[in-house]
Amino acid sequence: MKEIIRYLNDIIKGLCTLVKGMAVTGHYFFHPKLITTQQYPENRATLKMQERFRGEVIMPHDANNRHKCTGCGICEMNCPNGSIEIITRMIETPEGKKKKVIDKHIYHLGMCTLCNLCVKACPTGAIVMGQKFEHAVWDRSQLTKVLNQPGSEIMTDEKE
Amino acid sequence: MNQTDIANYIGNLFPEAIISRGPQFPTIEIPPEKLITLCRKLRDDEQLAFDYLFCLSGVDMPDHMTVVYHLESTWNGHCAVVKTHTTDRKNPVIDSVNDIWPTAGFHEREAFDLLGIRFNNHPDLRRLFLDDSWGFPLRKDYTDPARIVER
Amino acid sequence: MAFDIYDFTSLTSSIHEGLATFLPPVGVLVAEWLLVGISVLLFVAVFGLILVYLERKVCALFQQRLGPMRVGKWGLLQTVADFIKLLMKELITPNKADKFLYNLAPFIVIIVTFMAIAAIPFAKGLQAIDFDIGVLYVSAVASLGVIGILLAGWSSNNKYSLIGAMRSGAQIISYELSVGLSLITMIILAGSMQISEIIQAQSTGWFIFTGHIPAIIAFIVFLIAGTAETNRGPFDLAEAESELTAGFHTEYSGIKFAFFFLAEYVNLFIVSAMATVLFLGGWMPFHVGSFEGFNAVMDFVPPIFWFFGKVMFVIFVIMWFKWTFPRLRIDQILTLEWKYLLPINLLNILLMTLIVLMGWHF
Amino acid sequence: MTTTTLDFDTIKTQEYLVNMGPQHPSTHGVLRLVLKLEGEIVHNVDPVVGYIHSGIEKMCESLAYHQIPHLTDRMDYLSAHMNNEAVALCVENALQIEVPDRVKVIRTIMAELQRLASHQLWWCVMGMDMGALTTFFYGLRDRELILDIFEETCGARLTLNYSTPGGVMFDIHPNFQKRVKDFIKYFRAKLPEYNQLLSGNVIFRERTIGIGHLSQKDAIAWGVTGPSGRASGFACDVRKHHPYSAYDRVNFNEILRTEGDTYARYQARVDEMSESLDIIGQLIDNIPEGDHQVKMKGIIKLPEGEFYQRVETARGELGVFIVSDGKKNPYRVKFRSPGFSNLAALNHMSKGVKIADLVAIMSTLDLVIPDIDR
Repeated sequence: MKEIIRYLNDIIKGLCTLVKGMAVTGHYFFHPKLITTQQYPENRATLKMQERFRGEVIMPHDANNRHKCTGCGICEMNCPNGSIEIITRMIETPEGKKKKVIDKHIYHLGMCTLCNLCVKACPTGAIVMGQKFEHAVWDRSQLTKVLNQPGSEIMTDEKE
Repeated sequence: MNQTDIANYIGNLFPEAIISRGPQFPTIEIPPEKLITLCRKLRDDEQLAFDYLFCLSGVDMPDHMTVVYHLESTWNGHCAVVKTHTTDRKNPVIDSVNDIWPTAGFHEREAFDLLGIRFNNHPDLRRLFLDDSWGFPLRKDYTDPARIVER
Repeated sequence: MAFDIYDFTSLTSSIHEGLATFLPPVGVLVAEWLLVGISVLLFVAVFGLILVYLERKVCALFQQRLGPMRVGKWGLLQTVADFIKLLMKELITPNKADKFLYNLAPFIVIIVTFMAIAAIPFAKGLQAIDFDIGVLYVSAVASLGVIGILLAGWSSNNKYSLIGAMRSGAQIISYELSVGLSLITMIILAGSMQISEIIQAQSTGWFIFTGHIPAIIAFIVFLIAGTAETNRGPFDLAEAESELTAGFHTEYSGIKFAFFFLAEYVNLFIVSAMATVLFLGGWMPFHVGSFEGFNAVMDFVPPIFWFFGKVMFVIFVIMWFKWTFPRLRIDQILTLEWKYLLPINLLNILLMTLIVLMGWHF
Repeated sequence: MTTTTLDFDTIKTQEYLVNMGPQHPSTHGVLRLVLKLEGEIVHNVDPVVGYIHSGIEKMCESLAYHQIPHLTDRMDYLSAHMNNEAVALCVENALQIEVPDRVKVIRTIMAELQRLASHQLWWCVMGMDMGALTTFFYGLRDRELILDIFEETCGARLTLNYSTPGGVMFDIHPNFQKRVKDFIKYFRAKLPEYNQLLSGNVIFRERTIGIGHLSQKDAIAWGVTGPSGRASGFACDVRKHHPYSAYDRVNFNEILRTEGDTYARYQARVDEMSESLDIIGQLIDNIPEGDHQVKMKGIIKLPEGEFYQRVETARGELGVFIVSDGKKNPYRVKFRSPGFSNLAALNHMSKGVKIADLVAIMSTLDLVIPDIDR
C-alpha cells in the first residue's frame, strides 16, 4: 500500500513541477511586452554606444585639420600585436630647427585586439577609442588605415 | 605546518633534497631518480599529506629542463613546490607522477607536447595539442620562421 | 453547387452529381480520387508551412523573442522563403549509403502522413473516407512512419543516425501501446470506432466533460503519448540535437529533409486532430446544458472553425511542452511508458468500462 | 509448432567508436571526444584537445608584463576579468606593490559580476544541452544586463582587459553603483524562475541525480576545482582559503555539497550565483575613495624568481606561474587553467553512463575550450 501511495505521490509531484515550469514560460507567452529583442539594423539611428566603448582606434582632428600626435612611437611600443606602425619624417620649423613629425600613423584594424593599451599610453591624448563597431569590409586591405588625415598638422599650443 | 617546519621535516627525510624558502612556497629540489619516492612520501605521510597537485609545469632553463610541481594539502592547508630537473636536453626523461596524482596525466602530456619532456611509466603519453610532426614550441631554441615574426 | 459552411455533405454530393452528369462511374471515381488527392496535398503543404511559422512564432514568444520578422509583414512569408531555399539545395547522398533505402525513407514518412489525413473529419461531411474502423485505421497508419525513420537512420551510414533511429524505434513501438489504449478507453465510451459516429456521440457534450475522470486521464495520457509518437520535445530523442546533432535525418538535405520536416508537423496535426475528435468533440460546437441562447451563439460558428480552433489549441499545448521541458533520457522514456503510462492506462480502461456499464456517464 | 529461442551466447555485441566533435552542438566549441560505446552506454571517453590551441604561453614570453592580460582575455573568455586579475596580482605580488583599497574592491565586484555572467551562460547552455531550449534565452537575457554594465565601465563586453598590473584600466563609471544595485534587485527576483524551470523540474532531476558521480577523494586526486569540485565536497575555493583582493573583508559561504553528482554540480553553481549577489551587495555601497591605478613604470621588470598566483575563476582554480629572469619579458608563463584539469576527470566520471548523461556531465563541468587549449 505504501508503495502505491508513493507511486501516486511521485506522479502528482512530478506533474506539479512540470506545471510550474509551464507557468513560467506561459507567463512570458502571454506578456509579449516583456520581449527584449532589438531589431538591429532598423534601430541603428537610436542605437547609442557607451562612451567608453572600444570600437577602433581613431585620431580626432579639429576643424583646421590638426591633430595632437607628436609621432613619439609610444603607442607602437605598447601595442602587443603590432597593429600600429609609426612613420615619421623630419621637417624644418620656421625657427630653423629640425623637428620630427608624424608622417603616417598606420593602424591595422584587422590585427587589433582593442586592448586600449595604446590609448592609455599616449602622452598627448592624440588617439582615442572610436565608437564605430560595424567594421565589415570587402577586402582585408581596407582594414589597414592611416589615422592622420592627409595634409594634417600637429596642434601647437600657442594657437589656442 | 609552516614553511620552516616543512623544510625541516623533509630535510630530515631526504637529505639529498635542496630545500629553500621562497616568497610564497617552500621549494624542494630533488634529483629525478628520487622524485617518485619523495612524491609518495609527500602524499602518504600524515603530517605532510600533499594530496592535491594543482600545477605541473615544465620549464626550459638555459642548461636544463625543469619540471615544477605545485602541491597543496587539502587537509593541512599548506603548500609546497617540488622541482626536479634533467640536464639531458636532447632526450629529457623524468618519472611520471600520474599514479600518485591522476591529474598529472594531462599536465604531463602537455609538458611532453610543448617541451618534449618524456615521462616514464605514463600510461598514455601522446601529444596533446599539436600533431606529431611539430617541434617542441616552448623550448627556447624552437624556431618557426613562418609563424614567429621577430620585431 | 450548394455550398453550406455548416454542412459539407451537400457540397460533396453536388460535386459527385455534377461529375456523374458527364463522366462514366469509373471516371467519376478517378476524378474524385484526383480531387481528394490534390486537396490533401495542398492542405498538407499549406498547413505544414503555417504550422512551421506558428511554431517559430510561438517558441519566440515563450522565449521573449520576436521570431521571424524580416520576410513579409511579421515574417509571414518566412517559411515560404525557407521552403524555396530547401527546394534549391543540393541533394547529397553519403558515400556507402544504401542508396535505395536512403531515397525511399523520406517518401515513406510523408506518404504515411497523407494516408492518415484521409480519415480526419475536418467538418460535417468533409472527410475523405469514413471507415467504420476509422480510429484503428489512423492509429495503425500513423505508426507506419517509424519504418521510414528506421530506414533513414539505417541507410545513412552514420552512427549518429543509427542511434537516433534505434531510439526512435524503441520509443514509438512503446508509445503505440499508450496511444492505442487511451483510444480504446474512449471507444468504450463512444461505442463505435467510426469517426463520424464518435463525433455524433459528442453532440450533447464533449467526451472530456461527459467521461468523468477516466476521460481526463486518457486525455493526458494521449497528449503525452501522442507527443512521444510525433518525436517532439521533450521526447525528441531521435533527433536530440545536443546529443546526436540531428539524429536520423543528419545526412538528409534539400527536399528530402523538407519531407521529414513537413511530416513532423503533419504528424503533429494528426495527433491533435485525433485528440480533438476523441476528447474535444471534433467539429461539434461547445454546448452548455440548457443555455439556449449561449448554445445558439456557439452553433453560429461554423464547425470547420470549431475543428481547427480545437486542433490549434492542442497543438499549442504540445508546443508549450516542447519549449518548456528538458529532454528525457532513453531509459526514462521507456520507464515512463512501461511503469507509469501503461498501468495507469489499463486501470483507466477498467474504470471506464465500469462507468459505461453502470451508465454513470452523462 | 517449433519455438525459436534466442541463444544469447551466439549474439555478439561490439563496441564502436563515435567521434563527438570537434563540430558538435554540445561540446561547447571545438572539443573532440572519442567515445567508445556499446549501444547507448559509454565505455570510454578520450578527449582530444588542441583544435583552438593558440600558443598563449609562448606569446607571453615575448610580451611585456602589462601586455599579458589582454591575451588572457582570450583564454577563458567567460571569466576574462578573473584571468586579467590573476596576471595583475601575480605581477603586483612579485613587485610587492600594494594596490589601493578602491582597486581591490572594484576588482572583487567585477570578478563577482563576471562569475555571475559566466554562471548564467552556463545555466542556459546546461538547459540547452538537456533539451530545454527556452532556458537559453532566459539566461542570456539576464547576462546581457551584466555585459551592459561591463561595457559602460570597461568599454568592452567580453574581452575586458580591465585589470592591469597596478590597478584597473579605468575608474568605475558614475552610473556603475546604481546599475549594479538595480541588477541585484532584478536578478534576485529572477532566480526563483531558474529553479522553477530547471532545478525543480522532475525530468531534469531524474536525469541528473546520481549521474556522473565523483567522490571527494577523486575530485582532489584529479584536481577538479571550482563548483564542480565543491559539489563533491572538495573545499577548494581559493577566495576562501587563499584570499586575494577584497575577499578577506566580505562574508560569504563556500558552497559545499557532498553528493558529487551532476545535480550537485548544477545546484552548487546556482547557489553560487546568489552567493555572488551577496558579495556584490556587501561591497557595492562601500567602494573606498582613492586612485584606480598605482603609478607604474613604463616598463615593468620583475625580479628574478618564480611567482605563482591562484585565483578562483567561474570554472575553478586558475594558476599563473611566471618564471622571471629579471628582464622585461617573462622567461616562462604557465597557466594552470581550471577546465584543463576538469576535463581530465571526464573519462573517470562518465564510465558506464549513457550518451545523454555524458552530455549532462560535460555541461556541468562547464568547459570553455580556449581555456583548455590556451
